[in-house]
Amino acid sequence: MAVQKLPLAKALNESLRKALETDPKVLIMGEDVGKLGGVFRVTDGLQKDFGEERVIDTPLAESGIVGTAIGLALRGYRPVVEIQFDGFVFPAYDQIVTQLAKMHARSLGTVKLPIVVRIPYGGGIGAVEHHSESPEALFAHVAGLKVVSPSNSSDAYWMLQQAIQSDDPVIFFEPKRRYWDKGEVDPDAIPGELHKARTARVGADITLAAYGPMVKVCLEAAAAAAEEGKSVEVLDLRSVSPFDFDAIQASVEKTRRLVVVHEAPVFFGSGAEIAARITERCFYHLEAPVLRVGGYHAPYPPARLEEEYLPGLDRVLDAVDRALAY
Amino acid sequence: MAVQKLPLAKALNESLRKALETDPKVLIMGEDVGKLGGVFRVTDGLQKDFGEERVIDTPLAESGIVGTAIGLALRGYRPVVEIQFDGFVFPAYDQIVTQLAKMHARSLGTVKLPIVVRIPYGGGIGAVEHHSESPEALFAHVAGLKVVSPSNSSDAYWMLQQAIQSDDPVIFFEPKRRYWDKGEVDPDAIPGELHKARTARVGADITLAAYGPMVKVCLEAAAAAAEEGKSVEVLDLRSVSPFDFDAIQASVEKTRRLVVVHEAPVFFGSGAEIAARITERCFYHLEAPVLRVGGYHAPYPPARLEEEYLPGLDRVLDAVDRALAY
Amino acid sequence: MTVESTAARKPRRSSGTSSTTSTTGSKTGGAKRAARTKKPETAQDQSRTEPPLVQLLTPEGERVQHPDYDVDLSPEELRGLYRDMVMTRRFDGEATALQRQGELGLWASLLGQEAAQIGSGRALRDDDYVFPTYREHGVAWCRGVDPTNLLGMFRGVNNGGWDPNSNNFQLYTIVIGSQTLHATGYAMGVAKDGTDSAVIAYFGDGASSQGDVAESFTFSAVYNAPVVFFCQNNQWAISEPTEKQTRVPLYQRAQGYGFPGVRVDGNDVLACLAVTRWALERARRGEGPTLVEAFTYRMGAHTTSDDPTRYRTDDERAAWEAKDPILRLRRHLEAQGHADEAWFAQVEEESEALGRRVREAVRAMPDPDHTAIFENVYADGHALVDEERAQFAAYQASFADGEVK
Amino acid sequence: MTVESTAARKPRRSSGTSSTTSTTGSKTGGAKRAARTKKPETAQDQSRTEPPLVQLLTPEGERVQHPDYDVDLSPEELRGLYRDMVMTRRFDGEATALQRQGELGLWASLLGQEAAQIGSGRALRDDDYVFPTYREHGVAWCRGVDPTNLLGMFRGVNNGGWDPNSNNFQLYTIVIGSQTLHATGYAMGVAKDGTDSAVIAYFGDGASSQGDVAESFTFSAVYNAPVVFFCQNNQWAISEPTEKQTRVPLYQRAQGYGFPGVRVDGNDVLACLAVTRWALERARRGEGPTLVEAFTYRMGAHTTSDDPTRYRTDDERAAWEAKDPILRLRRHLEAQGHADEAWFAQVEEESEALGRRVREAVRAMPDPDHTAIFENVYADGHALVDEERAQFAAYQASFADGEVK
Ligand SMILES: Cc1ncc(C[n+]2csc(CCOP(=O)(O)OP(=O)(O)O)c2C)c(N)n1
Ligand SMILES: Cc1ncc(C[n+]2csc(CCOP(=O)(O)OP(=O)(O)O)c2C)c(N)n1
Ligand SMILES: [Mg+2]
Ligand SMILES: [Mg+2]
Repeated sequence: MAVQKLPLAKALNESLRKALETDPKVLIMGEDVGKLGGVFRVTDGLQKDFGEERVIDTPLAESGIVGTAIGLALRGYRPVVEIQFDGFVFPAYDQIVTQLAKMHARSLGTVKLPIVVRIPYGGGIGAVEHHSESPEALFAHVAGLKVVSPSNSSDAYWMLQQAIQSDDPVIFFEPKRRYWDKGEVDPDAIPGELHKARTARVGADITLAAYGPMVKVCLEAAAAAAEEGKSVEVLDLRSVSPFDFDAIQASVEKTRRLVVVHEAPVFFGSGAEIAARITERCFYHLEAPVLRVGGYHAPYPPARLEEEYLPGLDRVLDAVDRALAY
Repeated sequence: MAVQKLPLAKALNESLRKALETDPKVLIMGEDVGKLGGVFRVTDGLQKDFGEERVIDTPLAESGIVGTAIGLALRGYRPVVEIQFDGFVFPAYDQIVTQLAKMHARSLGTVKLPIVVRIPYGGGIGAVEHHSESPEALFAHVAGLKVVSPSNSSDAYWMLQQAIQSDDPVIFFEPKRRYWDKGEVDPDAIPGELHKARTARVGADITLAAYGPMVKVCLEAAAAAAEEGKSVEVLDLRSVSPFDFDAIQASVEKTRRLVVVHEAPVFFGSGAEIAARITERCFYHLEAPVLRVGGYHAPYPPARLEEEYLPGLDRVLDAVDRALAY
Repeated sequence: MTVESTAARKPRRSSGTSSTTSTTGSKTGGAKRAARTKKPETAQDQSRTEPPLVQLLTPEGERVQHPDYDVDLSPEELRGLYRDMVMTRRFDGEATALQRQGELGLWASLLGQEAAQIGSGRALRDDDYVFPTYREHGVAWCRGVDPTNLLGMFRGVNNGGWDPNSNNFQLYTIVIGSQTLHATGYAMGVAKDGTDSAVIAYFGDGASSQGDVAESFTFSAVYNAPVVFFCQNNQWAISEPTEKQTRVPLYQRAQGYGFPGVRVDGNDVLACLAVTRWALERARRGEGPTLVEAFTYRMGAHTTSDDPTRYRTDDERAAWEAKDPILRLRRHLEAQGHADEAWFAQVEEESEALGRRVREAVRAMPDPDHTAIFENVYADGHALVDEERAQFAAYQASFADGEVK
Repeated sequence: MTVESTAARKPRRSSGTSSTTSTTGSKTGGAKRAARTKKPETAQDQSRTEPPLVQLLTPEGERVQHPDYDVDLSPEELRGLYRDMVMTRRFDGEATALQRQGELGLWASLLGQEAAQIGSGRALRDDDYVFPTYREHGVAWCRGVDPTNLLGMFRGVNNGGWDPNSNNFQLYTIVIGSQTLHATGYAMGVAKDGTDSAVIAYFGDGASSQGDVAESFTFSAVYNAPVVFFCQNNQWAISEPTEKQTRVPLYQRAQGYGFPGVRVDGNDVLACLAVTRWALERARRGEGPTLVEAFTYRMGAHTTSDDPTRYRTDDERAAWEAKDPILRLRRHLEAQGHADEAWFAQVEEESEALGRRVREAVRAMPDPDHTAIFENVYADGHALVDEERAQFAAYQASFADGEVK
């Protein structure tokens, strides 16, 4: 593969292809990942090229998918599991939190479970119930799991490579409404570390921290704010567990103001953890409380309300203004 | 029942008995809740007195327990479900977050699911894996659920009454290591509101906020601190979803310092949400960042390490000292 | 004691042999050597061993007898079933069209499954209770749910737009399999109440693999709950054929849980009616659960988002077209002289009127009020929701002149 | 086509009739009228219809033949099985004693299940892989896992104290049923690797109700995975008798998933060996999964925390005592002249030595280092864990003189 502009979904597809080519132990498992190539075509063409033994259409049972992936990992395989939509990961939640997350510790380090659970997540595509949720906090709270989310094609490609190479279970949240956004992927680049944040835009007055689908919104907000003379720094956090608190701290020590943006409900969400920790780390630096922009404490609404529910440009700018007003 | 000093578990038992007596639609369901009376004897004697039709030993399948409870609620029953231990709620997690939490909203308010899910939670009893966890954050993040936890016998009795009367699903976390602690229960008292905090000890210099098993530790810490001349206020939060932020705010506006204490891991835990919101509400009042004392980002450790893992008197006092040092 | 299942000694595919299933260009095929000896069966082998279906009406419209199941319907009742199927198909077609026109975000068509749904739906009594998936538009029709109500969720104005208790028809359930447990619990409640109502739970061949479905079998058997599990095996779960879910016919699943399973011709409305009625009667008599597998076919795409050309052939669809549920009843009505051209034309007209009504109703369907986000999250209220609702209102009000929100 | 299960027309209990099951002082019995007509069967009826077990050794020690299953063991092999069972029972008894002495926090005794575990455990090859519950001390013994390793978790010094790959014996799994999926996945991997190893998954009668177990049946059948599901039906899941989990014998469950199920006398070590060996051979030959139900009895409490007097009678236990697995093999060895008093005494002595060794090892087992909390949470490290470890160390160091921590 040469340097190419690829949609995010295609970047993931190329990344999976490379993993299948490189390591015979890599397997793809999930519902409709075979001939159909997944409902988002992320696994398009892979079963055709690597066969049904490596790209496996599973029975419709998420607990079974993750549970058997654990068994395959115990046998030396590296399964990459696809959950069809965010809202369908919960039947597998028990296997993920009680088995996948804890088996390495339970075995005193003798067992490793290099499993990636890919979850297309978030809203903005006009879908029906259970197809637009952002459950990352429910995994980040659980020790033993790593949680990441790329925001662009290059990260999609590389972070998935790194997640597959990781000996820890990684919950890989894919920003489904960005699947069609194109970005450059350089297969020969030297990627950044999986769990490090990236400064997506340099600024001086305030920091916006986001990951996955919200990075684009934050960059747009920063551009809009710039027109009003406000210099906004945007951090693409990339990793939720662990968070790169050092990077956030460094930025906040410079800008002295922080707004965290995510689609997931604010209550017990990522913003809470970041606000709590950064306030502790930067107590004397902060000119304003860390503000949070995110989903409401309500089920994800029907499609015709999602524009009101999702944090958009204006809600982010509103928070920026409120933070700057302190 | 007259005014009595009862162990917390017995207060719950009396509360269930009263509910069964008062409302023929109340059912008890769970594993071993019948003849055995539950592994903690919280349902002791109830099947004998109310019969197998109302106190139901279920097959060993937590998803099935919650799922059939939903069906029974749709038929007009008010099931009180027992999950045997915290770590065994996860097979039911899908039914809880995608069905129990959302059906009222999904039905535009036409369907009500008055179900109580009782979960003995937390550590400190020297148990094996999966028997000592504190997963409340995983439920509080999910809209549609209410989450409460009593700290003493009187609250155990009354809050369970109120939870059963509530038309919303309530996740009722019982502090299992306090089951044997005795406290007065007055069956004719007028109980406080289910989701309001209670000032367990009045103080002036700093606020400790806790719920469930940690309230006792905080009270002990406050007593110890008093000997050193520090006046510590202790809030028993009682409810996690919703939190009584008004009560915390009022206390913090007075004491200007806050430490949140819980057994659950700190990362993405209750303390994060409280710290974030109270810092926003009380930005100019706080003399110190809100500090958090809780579990580490690690699986609950084997019994011989739990004393080190659990927030104890000394760790709470350490946080008090750190907060006061600002 | 040993029980041998029909498939026990004939594995459908031997996972140890590398190239049996992946025919095209396997680059790095997983298995290194073929230690396992059994040859996998082909799809042909499988269909040869398919068990016979309960059938009362052949694809040609001929009425046949079955030793165990029967119905005796008046011409009017037969015409009623025909009308139900036509109306349902017309409604379904209109919804598909509305999706293409952008009026709906998505549609899950029941095309081809009319007999399974009308047959089972018409077996129900008013006091029975239905737990559907997301595709039971025909059953909803039988229950008297206004078809336009079904569209709210697909249009994106709500997540289910009717009161389940108005028609004893629960909301559509998207997370597959979940509703089988709700049905079981409801049936446990019916039994506790001492009434002789019954409950029916719909689910698909794909859903049959979910743990929840197995648990509902266990609970219903142990509590002897009056519930009928009605599995529409439409051969596909999105792109996965039924053989990805089971290696023996699905109706046999029930046996291991201690209740009977029946496979019925799902394109035969009379057989579906007869078998469902029998199963419901068992439930009413206190004989517990039954599994009915309606062997049918999803003629359309999984939903309007799906592209079935990627995974199945036209031949297959064509073969099933010959078994069309509506056509066969029409042939029967014609052969028996139960209906004439005028009557068929009138039903056609009625169905067109339904199409128009649905079209108009959908186009007129208002978007929900923005604050609906915060409504009905809780029955008894929640302080945080109140706080967020107020913040939201204030924020929206800040765009006073109807600007961007 | 219809399949009638054995229980299909005989509900075990009719939930509609209010007072059938709650005999004592029902105050406000749920059901208002008895609309359902069937009389529930009593426990007696049920036991009368229990299917016969595969048995090769009667409780009296008599060797009997079975048409389908057989083993041909040398006297030495027979003595080996006896020794295994005695050693296991002695170890188990010692652990129970150690719990009473406060050396262990908890113990889950296998008393009564020695034949099921040793018979199945000795059927395994070294390259096979075992997925146990928390009670498979006898199987662990067969795998060569040092018995003292099993005690770490019950003492509270770790959550599983051995490397699963050293003996192809996975860690104990407490969340019931989960491990059946791991076993299935592992078996899928074995098949992919093209070797003829097999996998065995243990679980209990209670666990059989978990959705995960059903899903493991589905996956193993669909992928034809070389796995044996070994269910020890010890009649109880804590306080719940098996009838709370199923209304037909558990081995029949397999049938509905397309693979064979067998019920074996779980107190007959020869039968357990023969049937498990047969099932493992099926797996090796690429014939897929098998369910073995070992019909046995939990002679002790569920765990040392349990009080079985609350829910079961001494009579029941006494009846099972007559079927003791060790006694019957001893009778056989004696009758056949395969072993003399001296030999039995020597085994007894060996077992006493094991008891002593275990006792001493447990007492000498050190508490884990405090920082073990932070070890092995991740294989590749995690910034937050590093941060918390450092904070913890600093905090502990602040109590410099070994004060309270
Ligand atoms: C738990 C869960 N996993 C995945 C999905 C996504 N999904 C929706 S429908 C479907 C296929 C269901 O097939 P089947 O049960 O046969 O019903 P059919 O659509 O054929 O009527 C899948 C995988 C879901 N809705 N729920
Ligand atoms: C998911 C889950 N729910 C509940 C428990 C608590 N629990 C531990 S053992 C047990 C009974 C299991 O019975 P069975 O499967 O028959 O095995 P046995 O103990 O009889 O060997 C229960 C309910 C658990 N460990 N896991
Ligand atoms: Mg289907
Ligand atoms: Mg048991």
